[in-house]
Amino acid sequence: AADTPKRIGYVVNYGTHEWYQNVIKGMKAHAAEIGATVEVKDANLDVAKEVSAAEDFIAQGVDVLIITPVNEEGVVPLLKRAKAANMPVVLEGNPVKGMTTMVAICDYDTGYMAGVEAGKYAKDHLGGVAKVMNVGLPLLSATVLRSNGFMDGIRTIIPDAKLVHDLDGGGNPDRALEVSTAALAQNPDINIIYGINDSSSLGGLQAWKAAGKSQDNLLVVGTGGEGLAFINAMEKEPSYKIEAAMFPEKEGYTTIDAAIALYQKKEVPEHIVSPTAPMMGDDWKKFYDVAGTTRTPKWDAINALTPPAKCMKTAADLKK
Amino acid sequence: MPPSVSLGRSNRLGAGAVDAFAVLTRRSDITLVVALIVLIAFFAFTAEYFFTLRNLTNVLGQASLAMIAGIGVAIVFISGEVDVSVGSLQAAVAIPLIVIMNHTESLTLGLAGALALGLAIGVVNGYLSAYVGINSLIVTLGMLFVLRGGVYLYTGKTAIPDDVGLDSFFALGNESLFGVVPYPAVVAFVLLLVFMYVMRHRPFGRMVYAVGGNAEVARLAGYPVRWVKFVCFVISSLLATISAILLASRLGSAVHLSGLGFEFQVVAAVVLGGVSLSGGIGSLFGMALGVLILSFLSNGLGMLDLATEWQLVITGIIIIVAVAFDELKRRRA
Amino acid sequence: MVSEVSHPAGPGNAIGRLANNSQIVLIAVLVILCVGVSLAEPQFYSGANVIAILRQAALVMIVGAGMTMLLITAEVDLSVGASLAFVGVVAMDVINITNSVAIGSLAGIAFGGLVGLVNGFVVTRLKVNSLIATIGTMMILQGSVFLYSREAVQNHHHLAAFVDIGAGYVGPLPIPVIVAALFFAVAYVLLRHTTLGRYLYAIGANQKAARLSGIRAERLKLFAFVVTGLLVGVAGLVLVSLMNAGQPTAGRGFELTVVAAVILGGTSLAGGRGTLLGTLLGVLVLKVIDNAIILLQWNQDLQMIVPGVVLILATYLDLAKRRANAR
Amino acid sequence: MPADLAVAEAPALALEMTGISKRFPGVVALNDVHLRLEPGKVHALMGENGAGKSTLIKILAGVYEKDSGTIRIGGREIEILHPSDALKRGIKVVFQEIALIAEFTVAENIFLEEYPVGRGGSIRWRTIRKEARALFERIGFDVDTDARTGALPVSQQQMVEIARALAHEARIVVMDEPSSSLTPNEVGLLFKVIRRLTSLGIAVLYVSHKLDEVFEIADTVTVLRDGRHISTRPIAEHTNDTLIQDMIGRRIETLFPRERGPASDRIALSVKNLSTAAKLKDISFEARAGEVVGFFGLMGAGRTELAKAIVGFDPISGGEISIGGKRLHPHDTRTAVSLGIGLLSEDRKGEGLMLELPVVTNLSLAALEEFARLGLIDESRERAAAQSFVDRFRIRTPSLEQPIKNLSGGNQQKVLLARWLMRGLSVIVVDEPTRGIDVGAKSEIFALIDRLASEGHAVVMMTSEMPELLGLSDRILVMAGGRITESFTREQATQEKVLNAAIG
Ligand SMILES: Nc1ncnc2c1ncn2[C@@H]1O[C@H](COP(=O)(O)OP(=O)(O)OP(=O)(O)O)[C@@H](O)[C@H]1O
Ligand SMILES: Nc1ncnc2c1ncn2[C@@H]1O[C@H](COP(=O)(O)OP(=O)(O)OP(=O)(O)O)[C@@H](O)[C@H]1O
Ligand SMILES: [Mg+2]
Ligand SMILES: [Mg+2]
Repeated sequence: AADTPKRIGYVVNYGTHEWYQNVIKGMKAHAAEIGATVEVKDANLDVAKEVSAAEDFIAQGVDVLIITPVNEEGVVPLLKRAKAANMPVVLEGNPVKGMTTMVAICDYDTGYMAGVEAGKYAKDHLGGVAKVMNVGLPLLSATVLRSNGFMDGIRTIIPDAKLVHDLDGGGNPDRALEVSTAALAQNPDINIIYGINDSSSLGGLQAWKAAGKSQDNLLVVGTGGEGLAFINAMEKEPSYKIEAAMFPEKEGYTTIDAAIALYQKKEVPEHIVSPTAPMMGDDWKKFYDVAGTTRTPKWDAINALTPPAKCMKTAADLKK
Repeated sequence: MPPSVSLGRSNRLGAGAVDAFAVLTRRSDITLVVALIVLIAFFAFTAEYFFTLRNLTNVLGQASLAMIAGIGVAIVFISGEVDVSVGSLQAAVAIPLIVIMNHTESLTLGLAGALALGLAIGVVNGYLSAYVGINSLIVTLGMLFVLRGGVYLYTGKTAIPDDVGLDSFFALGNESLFGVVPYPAVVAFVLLLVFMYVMRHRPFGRMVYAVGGNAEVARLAGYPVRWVKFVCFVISSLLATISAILLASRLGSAVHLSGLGFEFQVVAAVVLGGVSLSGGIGSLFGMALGVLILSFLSNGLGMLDLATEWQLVITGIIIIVAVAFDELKRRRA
Repeated sequence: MVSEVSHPAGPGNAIGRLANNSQIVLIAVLVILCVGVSLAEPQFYSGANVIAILRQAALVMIVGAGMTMLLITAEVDLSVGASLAFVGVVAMDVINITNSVAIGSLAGIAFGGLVGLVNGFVVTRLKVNSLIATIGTMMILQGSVFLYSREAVQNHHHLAAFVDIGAGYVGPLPIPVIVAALFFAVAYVLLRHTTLGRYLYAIGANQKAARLSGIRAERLKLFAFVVTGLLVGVAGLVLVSLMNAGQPTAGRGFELTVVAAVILGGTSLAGGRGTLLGTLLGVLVLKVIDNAIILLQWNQDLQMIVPGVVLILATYLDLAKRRANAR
Repeated sequence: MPADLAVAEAPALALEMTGISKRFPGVVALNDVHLRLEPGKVHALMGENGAGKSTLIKILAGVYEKDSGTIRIGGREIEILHPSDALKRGIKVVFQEIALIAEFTVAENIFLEEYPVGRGGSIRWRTIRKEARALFERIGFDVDTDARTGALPVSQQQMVEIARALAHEARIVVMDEPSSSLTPNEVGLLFKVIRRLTSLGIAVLYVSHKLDEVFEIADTVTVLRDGRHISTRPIAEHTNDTLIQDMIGRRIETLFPRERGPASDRIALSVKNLSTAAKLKDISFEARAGEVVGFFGLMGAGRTELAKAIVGFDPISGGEISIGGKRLHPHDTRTAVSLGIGLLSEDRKGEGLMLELPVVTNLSLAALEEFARLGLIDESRERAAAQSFVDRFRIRTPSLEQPIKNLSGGNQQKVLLARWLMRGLSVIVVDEPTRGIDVGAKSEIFALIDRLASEGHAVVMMTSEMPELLGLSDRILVMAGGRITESFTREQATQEKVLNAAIG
């Protein structure tokens, strides 16, 4: 067997977030299998720190560098410098000019598929009416893609689905709650809440409940499926029916595969897509075992998912 | 009585800070020097790749952004005002820089554009604070919000890439003098020396100290108090602009996210460096030490592969302990 | 006497009057805002929306009451945002373990108070300037909350009482609003009409003079920090109940909102000057703007720009009026 | 050159101010005041607290803008809109409130107005230090020119103020109560300096509340009252009584009334073997109810430190303090005040006033509990009490709401004394109680101190004023180098004995 990388450096954009916590879990698990270590430096959403962190890894001379950009454009010079230092780089998240390879879920597709399911549900249970409140995060291209995908997807079933309120929930629960509260106060007829991550969808749902409304004619769709929050919600909240799961552990696992391949100078495709799937009702049980506060992925089920060869849309398409 | 950390204060200033030596022997600064040495020594032994020329120079480069902006913020503090707008300014001034470069393919024009916007921001901050007399924390906090919002509106929350890719621009933030010292570090060092000289050996520098120490007295001594403060704000914005330009080069684009929370980092470093929030007290030398301590700390902890949460906790503790320790020693003496 | 015009020396607190004349500006701003928005978007004064605004304002006001006291003594606490999140996590966790809302709430409030105690200790005993000290504790809390729980602590038992803290009503009034009103009233009386309140002003105005007059400045500052901490505890409970989970990522930037509201309310950063009424108005102005921009479906980026401008403008107008009065 | 012409044909006046008026909110500080200074002469400016002396000076110095009136220098009319205008024209002012940068060294403060710079524009620090030291040697003041100014006692800071006015050549030197915290020795030096100035043809405007000084140094005296010009006469035409008559519009029978009988033998305050880390060594003394104990000492003797230590403001390193037999915890002002001891500090701004807050709040600070039930303040009672004190002490303020920073120095001092009288103490420690206070107010304060004693209070008085020391004290303790060196009874004490003890 060709030799494998021993030290892998990972610059994560937002390491304290549950999603990336699980990505890292996946990475470390797989790295352990090949006897490698993964060191993580967290940019914590600070673009300057991101560059510094990568710099430090190059100085430390890790074998492979994995980067999740805080912002795609912001790492272009970094790639240039890594090349100069012959440091193989795997990108996670979004494509960047001058990259060798990227592992990503397709944010747009994820939202799209969830949208389709939401459309079907609305047709059967909500009398074909779809008045959507999007608890979004315009700050990041990935999350914008999800929201766009969701609306496009739902419109394939319900052409006149309406985006009643397009919110900036800041991606965190309390802000999501706050803005949703205002939006719901203004548009009582909203019947679908889409959140670009679980914090956002739950924030929206909590705003709904705080307004003292019943969940009978409501559909909540979340994205990410990073932690236990959505499982808890799907169990306990009647309206929380659909989760666009993105399997962070799998994403991490796939990223390490790419890192190995790159290290071994193998041919690697420019885009490696990690699978996502909308989960309805109890579907999550197919993919996860939950014991107390820890969840473990069921790899067979997850690996059985076939990702698309290419994403329908990427950050590049937003520029237009 | 405004809150004040009175580091850098001693009953007997070596001849009004005549020579560098006098400054080095200033009690609070000595504390920081020791702290920095201890810190570096610690990481040198614990973190494998820490004590390599490559890494040490890297850190100097990384520190220089906060260092350059810190000079300006420190000067504003010394003049008895505050400037917390530097974070958003970093994102804002990068826009004309990149946009103009993309249109004209000229680095010079781009820089001019960035500095022009930086100047404008400084003038507004300075005018509202010094001449209109609105509390400068309010002015610059407002400016922080306005600029950030403005950046988001203008860019639609997407980064503006540098389509021209001039090597000269790339070099600014990413290459090193003689392949050893990163250019940002060189810039920071030069600016630091210049302003240390100005603050100690030019009448203007002393005016800034006097105005911050006691504005009324300064006025009685015939100083144009408002003008002095105004100039300090302009200096601060221009220096922050320079740091923004270097950052933009490192990012190869104008990123709408850049500088988020930067003002916190800088203020923390400046205060850690012994610059009083009540004005009139503190040295740029101390500020520089403050910046270096925080930079080496974050680099070293990263090298130890410590989780962010631990890094935050430790940094927080060290800031408090450092200031507390110095305060204690000051009162003992 | 040299005195020509001698002001009518009516009853009422002199300090209060000193600062109160700043409020006309804010009241005007608030009224103009409300009228303007109502015309543009009638939904603004729908019951649901008014309640929505009040509930959000309550959250800030509860902490703002403490922050006002702190600023009056010339100190500040920037750790409230980080503490807010931590309180929620602790409270939720304890509720899950004990299955008792009461115990959980106590734990949350106690935690907030503890943070305040630590801040106060660092500032009054270790003599660390409060700005830097609380930036320090902010970092410590932001880090340690993740050490405590990497992911959001879910609500296991779904106890009704827990939901009520944030979402419940008494008659037409949301419970958080009632709680906020309560604390406002207490803090208002305390600051305006009690010796304790007067001492806080004195300490802010001249700590040495206060000490010479037999006032234990350090202790009272400690008190102000603890009170602020406890209030953060209360606000944290409201938030965790509203979110139905202990969210470690909550409360980002909350400290800036609170401080902005307080100084918008005319409280001086130099200490010795400020009123709770001003803070209330500051909170309402900020929250109405925030809400209006969503209702008008404007670009939410304006939620940063407009407050920034209003902050500067209101302060300026107040200043102009002060100067005019001094003529 | 017109300037020279003007000077040539001008009358021999260095400065002429005519029709000067200035009003502040609710106050007419100056009303059509005029003043003429001749070169080489010392002109004294006198008047009650709040008469307008400092305001007039501040107008001359460009601190305030006059509402009306004209200023002529060397016969030429000029506008002074900013302090720099005054400085440019050679008007140097020693302000009543210390106007120095606390964080700077003494030497740097001396050259604040104009740093000596080299060719490149760099400050020449060595010159600054050298010339500063030389300056102080010339004057004879003993001050460490490399010390941080803020670390010096008020007295030394005042010397720096004076020296600073002499650093650059001047045409007119104005001194607003320059001697308020100097001891006789330094006042002597100050007068030497003034005489040298006049011999150089410089006009000197000298403000003081100390009659003896004025009679010694002044050629002419102008008196203001309630912002109006009362009289300008050669000093020779004045007697103590006429001057006081002009100043306060009435005569003062006895400056040092003595209504009280002999002190009781009940020990109100007892200090045993008190020492502090910084200065005090083994201080022991007692003050009996109804007794005034006067402390004298040269500047830096340790009186202020002693005062601060016994009221619990500063920590002590040894010894014990008890009030009416109850022992004080050291370094705790609260129990000290509640046991009935309080300090009127010598540092009015730094340790007394809440500058931004109204007069009433400043007045009632220490006595607040007495107007409160269950912590709730009864504001009408508070105001009533405050008003009565304002009236009794004739405190000049447009209203109780006036921020105290707007009151004249003397009136501020009255407010601070009133603060303690409101509280009702058994022992009151006063440090330089009449610093910057006019004769009228002085006599009132002396009467008050006497009444306090007769009502059974013990009064501990730190002072550098020989007359009030001898006039008021029942016993006199002299300090030097942080120790009590001598003790006299009222009868034994003479100026010579006391001074010798203080020096020796
Ligand atoms: N900035 C100000 N604002 C309002 N009133 C003022 C201000 N400065 C002085 N005054 C008032 O003007 C009057 C004159 O004050 P001034 O300080 O000139 O008196 P003074 O003669 O110097 O008294 P003292 O001997 O106590 O120093 C006083 O009644 C004082 O209250
Ligand atoms: N505010 C101060 N800060 C620092 N040191 C001081 C201060 N006041 C006094 N000292 C120091 O303590 C010594 C004693 O000063 P203190 O004021 O107690 O003496 P004093 O007899 O009261 O003289 P003064 O007439 O100046 O009050 C001074 O010589 C000085 O060195
Ligand atoms: Mg005066
Ligand atoms: Mg003294």
